[in-house]
Amino acid sequence: MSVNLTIGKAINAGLRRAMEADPKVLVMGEDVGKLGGVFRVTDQLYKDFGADRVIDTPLAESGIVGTAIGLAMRGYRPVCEIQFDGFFFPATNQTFTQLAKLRRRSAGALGMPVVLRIPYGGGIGAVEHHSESPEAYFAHTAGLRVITVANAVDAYWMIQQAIASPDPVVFFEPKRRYYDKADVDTDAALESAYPMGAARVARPGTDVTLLAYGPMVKTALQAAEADDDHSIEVIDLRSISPVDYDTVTESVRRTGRLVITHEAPVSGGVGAEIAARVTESCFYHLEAPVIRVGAFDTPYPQSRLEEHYLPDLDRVLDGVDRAFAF
Amino acid sequence: MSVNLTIGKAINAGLRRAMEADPKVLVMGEDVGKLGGVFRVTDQLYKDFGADRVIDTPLAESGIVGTAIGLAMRGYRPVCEIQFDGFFFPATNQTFTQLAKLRRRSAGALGMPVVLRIPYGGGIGAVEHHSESPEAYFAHTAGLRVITVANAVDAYWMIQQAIASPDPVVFFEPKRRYYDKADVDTDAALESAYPMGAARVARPGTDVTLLAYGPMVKTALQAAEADDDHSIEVIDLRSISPVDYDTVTESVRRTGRLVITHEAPVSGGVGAEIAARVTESCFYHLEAPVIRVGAFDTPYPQSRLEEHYLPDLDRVLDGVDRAFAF
Amino acid sequence: MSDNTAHDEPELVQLLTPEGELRHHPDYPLDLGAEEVRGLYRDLVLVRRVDTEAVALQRQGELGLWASLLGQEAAQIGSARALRPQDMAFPSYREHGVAWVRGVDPRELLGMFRGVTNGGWDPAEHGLHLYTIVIGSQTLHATGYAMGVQRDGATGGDDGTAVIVYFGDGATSQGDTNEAFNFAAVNNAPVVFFCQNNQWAISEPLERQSRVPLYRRAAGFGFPGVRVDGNDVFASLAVTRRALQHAREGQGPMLIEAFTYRMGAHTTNDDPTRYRVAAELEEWKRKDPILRLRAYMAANGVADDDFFAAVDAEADKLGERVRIECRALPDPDPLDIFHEVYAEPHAQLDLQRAEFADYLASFEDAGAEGGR
Amino acid sequence: MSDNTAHDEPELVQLLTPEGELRHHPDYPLDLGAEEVRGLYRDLVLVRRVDTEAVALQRQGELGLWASLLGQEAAQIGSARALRPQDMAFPSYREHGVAWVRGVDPRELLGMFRGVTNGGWDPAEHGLHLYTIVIGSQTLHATGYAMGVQRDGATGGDDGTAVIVYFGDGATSQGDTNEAFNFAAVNNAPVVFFCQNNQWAISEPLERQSRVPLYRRAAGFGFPGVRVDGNDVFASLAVTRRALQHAREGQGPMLIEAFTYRMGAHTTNDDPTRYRVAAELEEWKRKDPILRLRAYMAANGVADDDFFAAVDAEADKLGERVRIECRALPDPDPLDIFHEVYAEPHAQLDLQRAEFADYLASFEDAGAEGGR
Ligand SMILES: Cc1ncc(C[n+]2csc(CCOP(=O)(O)OP(=O)(O)O)c2C)c(N)n1
Ligand SMILES: Cc1ncc(C[n+]2csc(CCOP(=O)(O)OP(=O)(O)O)c2C)c(N)n1
Ligand SMILES: [Mg+2]
Ligand SMILES: [Mg+2]
Repeated sequence: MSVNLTIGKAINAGLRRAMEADPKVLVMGEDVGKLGGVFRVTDQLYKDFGADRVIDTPLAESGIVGTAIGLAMRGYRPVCEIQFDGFFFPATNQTFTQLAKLRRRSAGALGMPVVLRIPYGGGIGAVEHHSESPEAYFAHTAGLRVITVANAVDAYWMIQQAIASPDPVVFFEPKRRYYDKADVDTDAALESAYPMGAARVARPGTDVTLLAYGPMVKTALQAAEADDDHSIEVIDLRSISPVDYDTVTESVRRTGRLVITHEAPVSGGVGAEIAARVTESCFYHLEAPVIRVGAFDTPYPQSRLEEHYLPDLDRVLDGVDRAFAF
Repeated sequence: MSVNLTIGKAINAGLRRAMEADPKVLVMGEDVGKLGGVFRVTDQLYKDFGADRVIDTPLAESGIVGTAIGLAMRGYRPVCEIQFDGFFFPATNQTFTQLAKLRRRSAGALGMPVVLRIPYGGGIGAVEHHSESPEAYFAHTAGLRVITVANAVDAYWMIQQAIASPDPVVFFEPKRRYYDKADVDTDAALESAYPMGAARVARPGTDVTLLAYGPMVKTALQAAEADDDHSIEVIDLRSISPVDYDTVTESVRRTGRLVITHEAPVSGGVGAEIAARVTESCFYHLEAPVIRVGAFDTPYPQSRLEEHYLPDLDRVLDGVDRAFAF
Repeated sequence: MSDNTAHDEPELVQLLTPEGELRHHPDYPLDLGAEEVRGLYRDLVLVRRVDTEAVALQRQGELGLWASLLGQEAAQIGSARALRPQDMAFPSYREHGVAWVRGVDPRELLGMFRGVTNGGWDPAEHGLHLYTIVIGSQTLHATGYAMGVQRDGATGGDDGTAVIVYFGDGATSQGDTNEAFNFAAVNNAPVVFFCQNNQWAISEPLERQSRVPLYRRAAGFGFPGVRVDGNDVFASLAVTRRALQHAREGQGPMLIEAFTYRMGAHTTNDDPTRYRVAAELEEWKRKDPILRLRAYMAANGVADDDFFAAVDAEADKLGERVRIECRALPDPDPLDIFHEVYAEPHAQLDLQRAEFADYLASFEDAGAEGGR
Repeated sequence: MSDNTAHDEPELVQLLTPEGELRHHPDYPLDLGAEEVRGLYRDLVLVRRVDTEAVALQRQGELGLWASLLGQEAAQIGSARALRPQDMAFPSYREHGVAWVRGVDPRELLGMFRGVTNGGWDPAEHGLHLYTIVIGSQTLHATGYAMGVQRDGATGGDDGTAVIVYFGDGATSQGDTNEAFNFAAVNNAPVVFFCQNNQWAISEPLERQSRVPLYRRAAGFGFPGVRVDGNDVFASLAVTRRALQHAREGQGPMLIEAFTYRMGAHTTNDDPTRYRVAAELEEWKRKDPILRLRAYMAANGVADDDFFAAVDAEADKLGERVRIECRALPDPDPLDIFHEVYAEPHAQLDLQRAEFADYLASFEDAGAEGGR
């Protein structure tokens, strides 16, 4: 059955399907119960699965991730909602020193099938701490898988894949795209879905590879549309850790140019690693250095400045131009 | 007066001098008082400056950084000791969402002259969580300055510069090098010290630039010594944020090759950013892609494996060879 | 085994009943002149008006968000009026009443919720730190600040300095808040923890945050806790005054749980009908902090109709001013993004700023050309 | 105002005085057969021997570090002997006595401190989670696990499952520990918080961590707290048994503060002479957990000299085995670095592993060539 869903509703539907399929799947976080989450991503789950499986936790992110770890030890598969990107940080210790390491520490005796759902990114006119893009911190942390989605189809499938994964998965939700719609075939088998770890060519092109993920994929596609001078191939990265370098380098070897864009500050962002690695593996194919287009290396500004802070269509096109100016 | 000091003692002497010079300078953390810290870096300060200025805090890192922020608001200059790298993480929220942002938020009304001292890195045969190299997380966080030292001279001066800085400074101490000695002229004026933000050519060379910081500088110098085939220029980065790209690119333009080494896992490490940026600015000078030599993308292993995990002399030389294999 | 149920003290300190009757409390004597009472009333009405105005401005698209204080006016005005100039207050994001008392113009608050600033005022000038959004974080700042006050020798005696920090019922669950309780207790820091228990943390009722009344948390850390009727401005003032005095004199921290109610939505983004019943609100409307004070004043001749009318008129004017000034708040310069990230030069960022300035200029040039 | 000083319950539950005299306590009846008492004595002696041996092995360079349990044997053995097979225990890094009772071979502990593993045993097999070094973290794991037990319907009734989590006095200052108290209270989770207050957190005495006795923290979160003589194996057993029963039956969490003493250094890296006076240790030596039990047994005919001699001989044998097995612990294979980082393939890491394997092989080849 094909249903037209927003990204938010698609995640909701994916959560529901995972909960129906496996009674060990739990949803937990702040306001995920009756309210259905501040973005309504857990809407109606409380009503249908009850307070034991949809847990309104105390207001404490370390507690959320820490107890999720304990629940996982007892055989559950908790899906934690971190209300906003900027409120993840109290949970850093539990996520980085415990969740990410327990499988290896225990030589595999302890599985950690925990999902952290984090609505991320800016562009919604919010007050401070509601617009962060912290994915690089996670990508630099061994033991975690880090994924993000750019459309409702991926949203529906990848949340289910994340829940099914025996590894801890950080699932970044592009909050300013929550209302973007697509047709989703909700009847297909989970096994038939496009692999969680794979990148996808979102739009083929021949002159330059434009790599984006999450909320920037839409902007990248718009850039490809808008640029009459160059044929831009857009790659939707989808998985931030691991990165699907096969898809990326195949493209770069064809186009000879790579532009990477993300909302996070450029320095030390995910683009840095990809640039470094692609440069190493495609050294003789690159006609220009890898160009990165991201936010500035400052705290996320007051919302009236965010359109200047975030890379937008113009800045992305400017980046493409720079890639050709070499 | 020139004194032969270990890195640990040099930091101690620097702390003492800063405390003597400014009554607002405080030292705080776990066991920094009578014990003088588990590495004795605050040795005797409690005795000489008393419990009001050398504060044995409760065992809570978020509390340490959070109260340091409050002390800074009241005009103090707290120097916080985080006992080990792996125990920083409970303080992530206070450091990333508060300490790093308060100056900009307040349009400069609030200064945050707070220093976080973090002994970091492996190679000491420790149990879990005592050998981490988390510097990339900090370098990706706008509003912080991040520095590290490789010798006692820098240790003595840079801790004082960090304390004098009106910005929050994360001061990484290479714990496995704490006992390395050098002659320090402890009488010179602080103003005459080499700038905190500048990199330094630790050993000149002509064929390849080998960039290291903190504990890896010694290994890099050994590599330069050991390599009879190439003339290796070793750069001691010293400042991780900002990076002194003038010094780095000047060197790379001369040598045409860059190898970066750090103890942290390669992916998303500080080397990624430097590689990306140097490639952009030296694209036509590079004879080979930037080669990075770091730890593997795994949790820090049990200590009996750390010699395999950490980049050592052989791995660094292997990296240099790879830079020439292109 | 320590007992967690039996407590022989009265649960709620109240000096003014919902009906506007004065009650005496032996521990919290309060002797206010008519002028002072009228001042409190004025505060309550004016901050409520600012709040109503701000909610309307948000609906009109002038603000990105607003967190309403509706129902919590007495807790905020009462506690803030207990402060002295030398004291320092640390708000969360809902303390518009406290900001008012500390002389922060409503414009500054609106600026933050409009998104033209991330803060606004100079904390030192007003004795009020900036709003803090990450729940609980400010409790540690306040505790550290209070440790600084101790080190300055500014406690002890009547003219000592005290610190107060505001947070919600939800915030008591955060690790930071509990660490702050403990740091304050261990250091005997002069800080008053003022928890506005408005019964809700967004959609979660108190019982999802705590198994027992919040004021009891304090005893577990070794300092006194007290529950006050947060809709009673007299009680809020008296209890806070005593707690501040306790801190000021060097006797250490205290926790005040102001029992109140969030009469509005969590913020303008929120829809409370999804999680709470209307009857609850109706019940709390009968405990409205302004009505009871007005009833008391009218019944006891503290003020006449002219006074009430004058305050309403002042509120109207204030509302209008707020409306106009909010709309007039200028957007910041794009280069403000880089302003005061660091106090001293930072090569990479300075370069980014320069490049961005050029980039912006390129549009202006293009625009200028296009205009020719 | 809630009172933080008056408490009418006895401060310390004690069933066996330092002199070895039995005391009756109405709330904590304990009826042990002679066999059981001898078993407890044997446990105490054997774990102390393992500990002594480990300290020696560290001195000889066989271990990287060791955290001695010296002085805390009764708290650990007493509490762990109260557990049932279905229960789950979460240790910190010093619970060698608990590990012993849960059937984890000392070899496994030594392996971690030697650096050949980061963990060792299978937590499910032993009902004992791995050691946790980051202070306080395990309190939340235990609470979450207990929430899982609830969801499994495994509480209520006598054969329910209970969870216990061990931590130190210092750990009570961490945000995580307080969040765990609160999550457990709010959820009524079947978890016993067992705090070994050994008076020191490395060099910091209790008064740097808390202004009041630690067991009182519990009441602030709404559950019972009790202080037990942690050097009294009977009291530790009886109090823990009752707390576990409380949890098992679905009555929620309890906090036990086992009042004890760290007779050794914090770890083998530590030098306690820098921060504490010798007299303190002397005083606590008189409260030694083993001596008092032995005195009781001897005085009451629970065991004779043969028994004591047999236990000592067993301890000698155990010590020797530990020594030999520790030295024989094989170093892990270098490729173990990559083992079980992820459950499923991870392209970048798999490549790193392959490259590293090649790199290692290149040395072997070189070595082999050199050998020819
Ligand atoms: C660390 C953190 N987590 C989550 C949030 C999102 N959030 C904003 S307000 C709020 C509820 C706060 O409740 P309470 O402390 O009772 O204060 P109130 O809003 O009722 O005044 C939440 C969960 C946040 N701001 N910070
Ligand atoms: C989060 C964290 N911070 C600091 C440390 C370093 N550290 C190890 S043990 C210890 C003291 C612990 O004291 P306590 O909780 O009383 O336990 P004890 O060692 O006395 O058994 C400290 C500070 C740590 N392991 N984890
Ligand atoms: Mg509330
Ligand atoms: Mg202790």
